Amino acid sequence: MTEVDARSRPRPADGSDPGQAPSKVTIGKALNLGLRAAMERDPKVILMGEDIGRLGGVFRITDGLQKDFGEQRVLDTPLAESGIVGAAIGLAIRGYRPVCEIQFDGFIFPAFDQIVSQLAKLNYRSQGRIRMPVVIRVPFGGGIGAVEHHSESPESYFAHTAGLKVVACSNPVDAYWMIQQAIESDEPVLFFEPKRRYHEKAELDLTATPVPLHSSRVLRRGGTATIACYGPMVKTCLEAAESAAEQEGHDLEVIDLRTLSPLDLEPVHESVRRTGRLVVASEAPGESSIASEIAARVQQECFYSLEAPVVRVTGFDTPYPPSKLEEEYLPDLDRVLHAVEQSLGW
Amino acid sequence: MTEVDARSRPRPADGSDPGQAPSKVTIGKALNLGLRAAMERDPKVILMGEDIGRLGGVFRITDGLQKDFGEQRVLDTPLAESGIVGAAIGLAIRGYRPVCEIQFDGFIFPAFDQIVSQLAKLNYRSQGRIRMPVVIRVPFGGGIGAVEHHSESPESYFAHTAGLKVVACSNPVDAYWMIQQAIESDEPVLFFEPKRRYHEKAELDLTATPVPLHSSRVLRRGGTATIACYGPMVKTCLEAAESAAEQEGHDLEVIDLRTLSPLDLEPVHESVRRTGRLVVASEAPGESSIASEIAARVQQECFYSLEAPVVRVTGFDTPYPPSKLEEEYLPDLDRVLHAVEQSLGW
Amino acid sequence: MQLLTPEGERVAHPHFDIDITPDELRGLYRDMVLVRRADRESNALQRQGQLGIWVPLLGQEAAQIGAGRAMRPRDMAFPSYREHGVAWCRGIDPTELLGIFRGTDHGSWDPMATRFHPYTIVIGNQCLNAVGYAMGQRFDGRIGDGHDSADAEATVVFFGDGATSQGDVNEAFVWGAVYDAPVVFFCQNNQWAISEPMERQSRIPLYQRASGYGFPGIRVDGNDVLATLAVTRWALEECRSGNGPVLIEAFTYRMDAHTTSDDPSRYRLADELEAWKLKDPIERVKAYLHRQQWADGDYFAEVERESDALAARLREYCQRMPVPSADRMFSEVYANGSSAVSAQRDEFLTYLSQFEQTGGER
Amino acid sequence: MQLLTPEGERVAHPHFDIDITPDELRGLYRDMVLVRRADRESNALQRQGQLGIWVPLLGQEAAQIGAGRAMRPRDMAFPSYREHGVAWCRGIDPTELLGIFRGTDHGSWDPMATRFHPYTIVIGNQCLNAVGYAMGQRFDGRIGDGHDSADAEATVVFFGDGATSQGDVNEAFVWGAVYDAPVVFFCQNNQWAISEPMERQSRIPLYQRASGYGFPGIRVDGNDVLATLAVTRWALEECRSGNGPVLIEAFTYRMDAHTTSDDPSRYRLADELEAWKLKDPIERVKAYLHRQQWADGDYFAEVERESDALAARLREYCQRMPVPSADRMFSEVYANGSSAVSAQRDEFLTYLSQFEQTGGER
Ligand SMILES: Cc1ncc(C[n+]2csc(CCOP(=O)(O)OP(=O)(O)O)c2C)c(N)n1
Ligand SMILES: Cc1ncc(C[n+]2csc(CCOP(=O)(O)OP(=O)(O)O)c2C)c(N)n1
Ligand SMILES: [Mg+2]
Ligand SMILES: [Mg+2]
Repeated sequence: MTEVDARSRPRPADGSDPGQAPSKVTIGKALNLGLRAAMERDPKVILMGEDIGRLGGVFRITDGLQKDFGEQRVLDTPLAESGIVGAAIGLAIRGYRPVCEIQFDGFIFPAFDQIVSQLAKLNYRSQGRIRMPVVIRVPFGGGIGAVEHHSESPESYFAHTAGLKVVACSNPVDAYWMIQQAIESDEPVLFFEPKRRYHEKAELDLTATPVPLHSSRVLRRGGTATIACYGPMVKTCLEAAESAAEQEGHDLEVIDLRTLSPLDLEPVHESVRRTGRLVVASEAPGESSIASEIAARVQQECFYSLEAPVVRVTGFDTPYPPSKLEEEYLPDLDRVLHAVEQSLGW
Repeated sequence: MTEVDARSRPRPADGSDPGQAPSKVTIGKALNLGLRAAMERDPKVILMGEDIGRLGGVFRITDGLQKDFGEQRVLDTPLAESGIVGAAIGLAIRGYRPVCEIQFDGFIFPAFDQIVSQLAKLNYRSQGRIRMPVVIRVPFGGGIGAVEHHSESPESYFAHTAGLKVVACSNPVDAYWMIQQAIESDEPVLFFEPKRRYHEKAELDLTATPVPLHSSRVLRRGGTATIACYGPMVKTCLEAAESAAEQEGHDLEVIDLRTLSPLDLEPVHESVRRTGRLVVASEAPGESSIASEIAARVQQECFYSLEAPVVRVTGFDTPYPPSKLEEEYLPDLDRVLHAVEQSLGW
Repeated sequence: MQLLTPEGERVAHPHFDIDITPDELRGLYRDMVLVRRADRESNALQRQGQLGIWVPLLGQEAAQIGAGRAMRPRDMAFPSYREHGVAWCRGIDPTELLGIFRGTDHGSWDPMATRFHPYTIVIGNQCLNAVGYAMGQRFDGRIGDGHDSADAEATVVFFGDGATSQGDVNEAFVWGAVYDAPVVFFCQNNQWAISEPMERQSRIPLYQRASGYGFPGIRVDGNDVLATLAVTRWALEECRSGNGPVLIEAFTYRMDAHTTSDDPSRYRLADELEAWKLKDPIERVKAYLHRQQWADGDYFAEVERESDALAARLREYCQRMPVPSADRMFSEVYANGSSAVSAQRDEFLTYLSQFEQTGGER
Repeated sequence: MQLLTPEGERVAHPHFDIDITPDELRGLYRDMVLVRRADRESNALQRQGQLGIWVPLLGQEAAQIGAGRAMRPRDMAFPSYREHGVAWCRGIDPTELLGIFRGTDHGSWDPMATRFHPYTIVIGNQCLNAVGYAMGQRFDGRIGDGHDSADAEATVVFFGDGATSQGDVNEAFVWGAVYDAPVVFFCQNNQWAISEPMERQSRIPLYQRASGYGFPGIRVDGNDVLATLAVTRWALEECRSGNGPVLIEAFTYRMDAHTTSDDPSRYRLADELEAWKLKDPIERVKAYLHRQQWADGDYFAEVERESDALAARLREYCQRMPVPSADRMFSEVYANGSSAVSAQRDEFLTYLSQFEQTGGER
């Protein structure tokens, strides 16, 4: 919490001391601060969702916002996701900038029709006369020991849908900036939040200039092989890279994709041209997915550079399993390294 | 129409003479005959959808079936796609084998939640105690000069969904057999019908042994390059191959994928190992699609055989355009050949 | 609810009566004649191959003109795909509808300036969008006692009898009620959803659906322009003063096919059509205008001439409509563009230019 | 509708009265005590880290036992995720529920044999599935006058107050009505959808929703097991004789948190809970049994012992539950298998076996 925010709120909700040097915040808190900043900046920003008001959301991402901004700007909505997105579209037409929370990834499907048929297409259909500045926040992915439908990774459905932009944050700094950039853009943005990483902490420098929303980013430089990943897998892959460096002396480059549609693959191509090897890591089932798209494009763009086929390490093409099995289901450090070995062993 | 069918129905609906040698039928008629055969074989087979009864469906695929099988086996349902699939699931639990018609591709999205959360998962969730013998028929793709939402190619959404099988037919013979195989299987099958090809004709030999449902098929042998395609693109690609043979002396192998999930890529791999080159053709937007998946897998399986990257020729990553532009949007013979040239020119 | 019988006789109603001047009624008559003519001409254009498809409004003129004329400029309309009459009332020229059906665009009017949303084809979607818009009207303080009523606003959303079965429409009822949204749910029950009669959608009359959600529902003779006007005005006033939503079921009839691709002879009897012809929405106004001597032969002839001119203009316009250039496919996919789409556009335009250079046919 | 007051006094009702034997009432009492105990024990198991989450039924025992005991073996139930009491009535041992919350399975009972569908977590989905099943019951000739009533069947589907806002639930009302499906829509209005009070879902009492669709809706005191039993029996009889559907709103209260992950102190006042404690569903039956001298201290002690034993059994069972082996992930994804899934299974199991061979840690 820095002075900037401290000034407008006497008691920072993260309990830190106002006026101090930047302290560490979690991804959850960074999102909360980002939402608050966006709401302070623009009175047209409103939040909509189930239990986001009084309760502050089941993950507390909207904690305290209804109290401070009122019930008309933080709406506890009826239990109907098609309603949330459908009404958000209408509010956007009216000049609002709705930020919808879908409580869990598996509950976005009742809203699928409104997202695909209206939200994604209205800008095109109206030849730009109707803008759709709507953000849909989706806590996504597994790893929290939840019951069915609470651990899905549906991002590929939206990446396949023309007219939507899709992003995923992986750390507090990105979370803070990306949510504000998404809200500021005049486009519909599916905003995926790595729910099992909500409690990861990092220092938040509010004076820094954020990287553009639709750009990927090299988080670790290396020449042995490249790993492209996003969301919750970024931490896993960074740890894998550390481990590979320590144990095997491998020098892995790790790229956080950040933008899933459109993809920003330039840094990946550049990297693969150096390393000759790419591993794509994602929790989602691999079939006809974003990971497939990356493989398809990289094999085209880097055909002569690739020394091994692009290797995908993903969730299996099965329903998400009962949670006692999720450690097996989710690509972990070992499976990422195994994929790297596959690539190196080609 | 062969004697087999003629025996059970005095006046064949296609107007042909009973007792004659096999005559030509359209894809639409073949589907109608296939549905009829399935209904005659098993009284638990019921059809559900909007306007499929008295009207026979907007494409007349169910023509005459309500008249012959009654209102309880051919249901004109309320105008609600989630209802159609949701009720079909309940009927399947009760022991029925519902075949749902979604009137047009763009109207499957209201049913998306029931398909993804229930239909696809109930077999897994119940550990096989609840079977889901439900077929969802979807006339798909463009090229018929229709208004918005009537020309979509949503198959990749379902290929990405674990628990569903996804197939597409491309000709009358396949249409006739595949619909019956889909109905007979105890699994949920998304059955895509190439609507702009409904009127294509072929001879239907009812005594032939059909190829298995989940297998792809080489339709044209050749050694210059391989084209993998499905649904409405099959005709385009076969024509492209003929043209390439005549004009350029190229000898293209054309594979009809038929099964989109799971993919049956063995014949593709085998072919690419011979030709060294693959073009994947599909009407759907290419991003994070079935075409991406094929490219991703073939670059892995045939890494050392590929002499050029896998080239995709697909719809653009834009909403389907106003129909006056669809000839530009849809990959046509020239664009397929251009993709082949790209591959050959690598 | 009826104010004008099929025979053109004025009947009184205790709650919903309306004062109408000769001028106003002539205006409503003219509206109906002109939109019918535009509809018939467009239908003919489809038959001549000029349009890919047409969605006729024939028979629903009174419902649409009554509702459309009840709206004020500030009010917002969310149509389905058959609301050519409402479009007319929002100041949208019938030529602007043609692109959708010819395949050159998805609607060429400015939805913000006209306060007429683009046509929505996926059944029911627009109902939730309309409720959201109406919530915004409320959040903006455009309703309620405190506000100058000239500034007050409301929203009307149009949908069919078949649409009442869709989840979205029913969710819209929930949201409208819970947020006291100033929205009029205007259901044109034209008795058919393509080939399916009303009984496939509901056991009971549709206006009663509202009672399940706690707001008023009313059935009006949708072939009576006066009754529809009166009831919609009342409903809008309810909304503008903070008592929304309201459901109106305009009981009417689709006198033509569902679309030009449809063949109603497969599913409904000609008798039904004949019976409804006797309740024609235009004839009864004409009879009443005659009877009241509010219009004479000259007036009717003048409207006829005007509608001939409109038809001619439509015909001419349609044939001259340009095909959009290929780059339209790639424009306005996103407000801020997309690297992926731009790359595809560039590649495709380069590919196309090959053919131009070689003069080749594609 | 109430037959037993919170004070345990029996009141008469002109339409829905019920004859109940001492045995039956003791049985209902026992049911409620045991399911409450199983619920509390499971909740405790979650606190001890044995379950990932628990969804308490506390306070809703009467609604669930009343409904569950009104059902006959042939009837089918479609639960939401909180129907542990209904599960009990369908003969499902409370241990069989644990896997869902421990993360070892998605429900271990046989849905076909027990006629109790798997728990459904996506709000509202099960309502359409239930209507489809009930349509099948009708198609099979299991209802109506012509049929021997012992063979007659109906379906009960359970959902919450929040669920009434979902499109699927409202579509289920449409379908149920249009197909005269023998389905009882059993809504447990426990006043809260996580943190949201009923007012966020509806302007009017929920049982009135049915009137918008043309079938009967009735509110019953959901903390009164006799009233719930009587009303559900009546509704099932309506369905079995072909007059379905029926909507029942069981007015009750969620006395614990939404789930063990929830913190109700953030959104509701302790007073509310205190007020509802006075309407406890079990206490009133106990008082009535006492008053009627249908049960004595010995009986109550016996039930207590039984519930202690059940709790102990649950505890023990839970701790011994095996973790499924990795290949469960790949089994029964499809009825006929899938080449893709088999390949992934083989590859993964081979990969895993490396670690076993080397004795390595993953
Ligand atoms: C979600 C969806 N499903 C199916 C269709 C196909 N369809 C177009 S119009 C129509 C019937 C609509 O009936 P109704 O709501 O009564 O309106 P009307 O056409 O009579 O004006 C159908 C089924 C569609 N457009 N959208
Ligand atoms: C489609 C969907 N959206 C959101 C959720 C998350 N969720 C689980 S329970 C619940 C509240 C349900 O309230 P109600 O229907 O009243 O049932 P209760 O939990 O009170 O029994 C919510 C929002 C969900 N499970 N499914
Ligand atoms: Mg209609
Ligand atoms: Mg509740």
